[in-house]
Amino acid sequence: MNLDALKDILNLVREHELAEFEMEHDGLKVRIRKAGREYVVTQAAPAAAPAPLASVASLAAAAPAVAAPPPPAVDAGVSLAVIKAPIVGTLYRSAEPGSKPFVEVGSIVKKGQVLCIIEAMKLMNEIECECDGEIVAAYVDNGQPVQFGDRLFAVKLS
Amino acid sequence: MNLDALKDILNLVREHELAEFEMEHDGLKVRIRKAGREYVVTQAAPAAAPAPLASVASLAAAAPAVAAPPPPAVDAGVSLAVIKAPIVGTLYRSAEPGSKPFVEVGSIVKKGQVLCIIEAMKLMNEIECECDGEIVAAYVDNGQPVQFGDRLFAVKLS
Amino acid sequence: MFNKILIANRGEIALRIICACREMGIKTVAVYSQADEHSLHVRFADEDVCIGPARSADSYLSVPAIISAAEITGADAIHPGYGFLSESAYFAEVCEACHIKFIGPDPNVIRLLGDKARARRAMKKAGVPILPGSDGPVSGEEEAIKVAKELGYPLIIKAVAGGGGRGMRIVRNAEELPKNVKTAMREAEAAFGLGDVYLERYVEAPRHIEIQVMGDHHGNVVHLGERECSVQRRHQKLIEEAPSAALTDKQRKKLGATVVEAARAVQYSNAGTFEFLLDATGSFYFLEVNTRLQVEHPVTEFVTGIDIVKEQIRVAAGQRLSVRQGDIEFRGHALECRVNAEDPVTFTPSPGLITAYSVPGGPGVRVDSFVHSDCTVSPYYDSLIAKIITYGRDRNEAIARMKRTLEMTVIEGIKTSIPLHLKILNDPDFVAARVNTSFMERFMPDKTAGKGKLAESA
Amino acid sequence: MFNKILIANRGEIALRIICACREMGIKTVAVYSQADEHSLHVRFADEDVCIGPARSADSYLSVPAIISAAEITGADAIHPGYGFLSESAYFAEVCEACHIKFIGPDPNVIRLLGDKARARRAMKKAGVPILPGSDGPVSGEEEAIKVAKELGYPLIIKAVAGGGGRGMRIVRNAEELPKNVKTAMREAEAAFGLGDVYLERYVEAPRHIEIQVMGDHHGNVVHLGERECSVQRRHQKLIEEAPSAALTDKQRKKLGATVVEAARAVQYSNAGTFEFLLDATGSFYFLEVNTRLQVEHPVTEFVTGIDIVKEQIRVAAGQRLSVRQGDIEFRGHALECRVNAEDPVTFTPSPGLITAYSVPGGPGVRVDSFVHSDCTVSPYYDSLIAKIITYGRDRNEAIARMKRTLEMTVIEGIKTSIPLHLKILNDPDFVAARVNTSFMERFMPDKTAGKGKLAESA
Repeated sequence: MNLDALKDILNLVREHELAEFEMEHDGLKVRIRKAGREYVVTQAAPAAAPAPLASVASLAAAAPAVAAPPPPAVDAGVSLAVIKAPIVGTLYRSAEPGSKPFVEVGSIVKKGQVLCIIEAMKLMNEIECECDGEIVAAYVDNGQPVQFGDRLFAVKLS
Repeated sequence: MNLDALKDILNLVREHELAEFEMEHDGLKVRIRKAGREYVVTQAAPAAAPAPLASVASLAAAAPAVAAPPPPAVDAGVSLAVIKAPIVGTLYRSAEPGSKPFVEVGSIVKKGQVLCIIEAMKLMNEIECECDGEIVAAYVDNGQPVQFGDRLFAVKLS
Repeated sequence: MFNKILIANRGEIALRIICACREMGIKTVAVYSQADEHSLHVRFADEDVCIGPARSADSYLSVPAIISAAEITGADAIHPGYGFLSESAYFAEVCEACHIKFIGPDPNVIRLLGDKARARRAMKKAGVPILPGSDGPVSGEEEAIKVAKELGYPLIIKAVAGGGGRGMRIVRNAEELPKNVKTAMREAEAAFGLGDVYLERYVEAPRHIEIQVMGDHHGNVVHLGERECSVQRRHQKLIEEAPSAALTDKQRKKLGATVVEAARAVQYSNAGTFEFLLDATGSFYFLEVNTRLQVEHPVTEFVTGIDIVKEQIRVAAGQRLSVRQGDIEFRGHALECRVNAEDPVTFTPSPGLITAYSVPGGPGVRVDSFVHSDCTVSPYYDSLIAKIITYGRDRNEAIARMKRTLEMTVIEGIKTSIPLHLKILNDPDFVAARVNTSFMERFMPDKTAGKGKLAESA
Repeated sequence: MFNKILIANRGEIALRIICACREMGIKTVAVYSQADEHSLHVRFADEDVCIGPARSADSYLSVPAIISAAEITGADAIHPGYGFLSESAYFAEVCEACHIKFIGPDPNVIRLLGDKARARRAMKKAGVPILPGSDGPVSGEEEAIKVAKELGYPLIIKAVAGGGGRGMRIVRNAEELPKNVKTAMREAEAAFGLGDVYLERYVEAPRHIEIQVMGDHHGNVVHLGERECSVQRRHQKLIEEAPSAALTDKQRKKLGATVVEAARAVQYSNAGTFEFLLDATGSFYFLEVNTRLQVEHPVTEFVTGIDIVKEQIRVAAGQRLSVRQGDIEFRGHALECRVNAEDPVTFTPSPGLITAYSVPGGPGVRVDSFVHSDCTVSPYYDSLIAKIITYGRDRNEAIARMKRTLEMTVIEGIKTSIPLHLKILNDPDFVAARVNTSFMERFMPDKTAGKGKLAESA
């Protein structure tokens, strides 16, 4: 990630008047919080590489990068909501292979609208949006596994 | 120890213009430091009773009450020197049983004067004063064992 | 052999299973609730999956979450540990349906032995000594009165689906019977959704003796000797040992052979424990079968030298048992103390931050634990934080080692049961191995409270 | 039996001895230097005495300080551990003169076996195979040339008072001899105050095999089998094991019997270790006797089930050995890794604050250590911070356990030798037990540097 990319993100954050913005992609993690004036850019360790001799203390720090406040599947920021996986399984962005995704970044969504499907034990579980707004981020690609609590989408509340 | 005894000690400390005063007797430990305005009176745990489940951290705190800055047998305070045991052994305050002690509180001493004897491996080791001054405290009673580094006498430098 | 095993558990047993898998070169998947994300089992597994929030029902007890975790990670087997889903025939069936090997007995065996009345009948048929009682559930008061006349008093009413003392009632005379049958049925209905109860003769102050068995899918079954677990409080074992000082070699052989026969009769595979009561006259009575790994398996590992978890994995993968009965030698004596995060006097849980943790080494000491300095003991799960196991050439040496180990153990920040363990280890009756399931009562803050549910109607 | 034992040592071995004393109900006195005042051995002894400043010469090596500490505390015996004063005949004599029992062999036995030339003669007389060489010190160049003609090359020059490679020279041909004799004598004079040297045949890349013996004051001597300690760097052992894969049962019995005879011949009592070189043809050659407890004694404890430290205390108190040779059974295989606070590549010491410390449990793991989270490793003493010992039914299982144990060990804040141990454990030659005293060279950052003093003249 270069400085320009970071500037662009910061501009977007200002433009959209976001209180909080978080993005993770290819081991890079960006977290921006406006209220607390907290700007964080960390190079996250690749998920699959354990660090057997890192300290117990640093273990806590190296905990899953998605470490997030617990249960409610929707995290109400000042103006941003993050939709999290309520179950473990495989995520599908569209109803059938090859068909159009349920939503994409920029889609305007309504409460109750299906955002994606998580397959668990051969069952297709539709994940619905719990608020009205605009999709500003989609964290998980089609066909990828998700864990409980993983971030799926960010929605700018309208 | 009652309040009056404490007052007496504090008066002594003021009277002698001591920077630091430390005393341990029958499980009671008093530490007074004038410079840092630190007044401590603690009931020390009986030496023979181990506290098997105290924390490792508090272990450090529970370390021998005589924990003292290392080697030099004389600790130069602002106006006070503390003579410490240079060897392990049994302390004798006088040359022979029944005879007069080498020094007592209030004795005026000279550098090189014998303060006491420490017996180690049947050898009588004379412990000499390393400064001129007045004995203001004698920490160890006649016939008592001393460890390396134990405080023996406090000398107000003249 | 398996490529990747998912461990459907947490705490010390999850780490114990990771150790076995690593020794066998098998990859591991940890599952964890949000409360456990910083746990060592998550750190030392090759992969990990968050399966739900802190509440067990939504994470460690959630069959869909665990099966999904196995599917997204490609695990080909699941080790359930103890507790949670380890004795769920339903979970074992789902695993089977999903082509994931459940490391434990077959689902139908779990189901058979999980039903106390059916298990009793099967054991009786296989020649295992059982307590005189109704052969199956009683239909109600009238049948109970009829059965009780034959049995005599005291007797005990037990829920068919029982566990943990719920649905249990001790009855000392005929007058108390009708009321207690009703209460027990109501309790069983409330606790297990099944009101069926049965009657059995009640043994006063028995010893708790259990036999460890291992079976493979080739018809081989061996026993690994007995454990004595009489030191317990409200059915929670506190100190276990192997061998039991109460058994003669002859009894050990006989009981072992009986259990092996019975296990074979029900086509038992994998690890299991047959629990017995031993009364004052030296008679054994079948209690139940635990169709899983036990918390106290390390004492058996110490005296036999056999790694029970590795053996479980081997037989689940279709291999033969690595030992025959004749190869199994018992050597020395082992004790286990379950160190719980709880007040040693009042038994109230004591979760929180462990600020200092250190356990001494030396010969004959094993410590299975998941805690460390600066680790938080979660309030969501059971209070077991460490199993301290000691081994000696004889019982006295094992006890002396346990005492010095507990005395030199430092756990700060939370309260633990260690002071209670030390009291027990210094008790002359314990030292003389004069124990039974009532032994612990003398250490209870309030004796009537200590007797628990069983005492209420006594 | 003793009432109170003073432990003239520090670190893990002081704790190990405290464990043994507690198991036997004997009170303990810890001695410590000012650098160790917060050490666990001080905390867990019944009494403690500060005996001097950090420098060993003024504390742990100070005979008057330690004897005084024993006198003021009324200790009736002293356990010297290993290192420090453990092989000082003088210290043992002073103890005797002060009526304090020294837990070790008699002073005259320590003195005899501490003199390499005398020990060699005594062993030869007792029928122990020794390397061909000068029977005693050579007077100078001329005698050396004469002896060398009979011996042939390569040969090794050793200091009579030697140890740690000082005063040692390997000589590969006649031309190199005179110069090396002179250098070795000068080195020996400088290092030990005694310039006497002797010549021996030099064995290329031998295995290091040692036999553990135990004797009492009633003429009983037993051996507890062998240990293989070929994995060493500059005579510092890194990994030890029992049994050695290089010995047949027949060789084990024969060597054991020879050593027991020799120990009896010198009236050996208490614990001792007879070290041998094993050459490529299967011949053993006596090296030296360590008249004390060894660092690596736990591997022997694992395979025999015997507590060597408790046995030492028993025989020092005049009791008979608790076992006869016929009672000693060897079972399974044990490995020890010495975890040092040092850089695993450059071997430079790494003292400092340990910020996190955790070692896994599970079956077959023993950890003897004195460190814990938030503990400082002092720069004043040797770098050993933990001995990790694993046991398995066979060598492969012991290795697999060691690997998973080291992989799951967390030691933060300082560097440790664990990565080096893991490299060794994964080496195909190590796995196949193809090791000798040159094995470690392949792990050296700079091979010539790694060969140390011995290589300089080679």
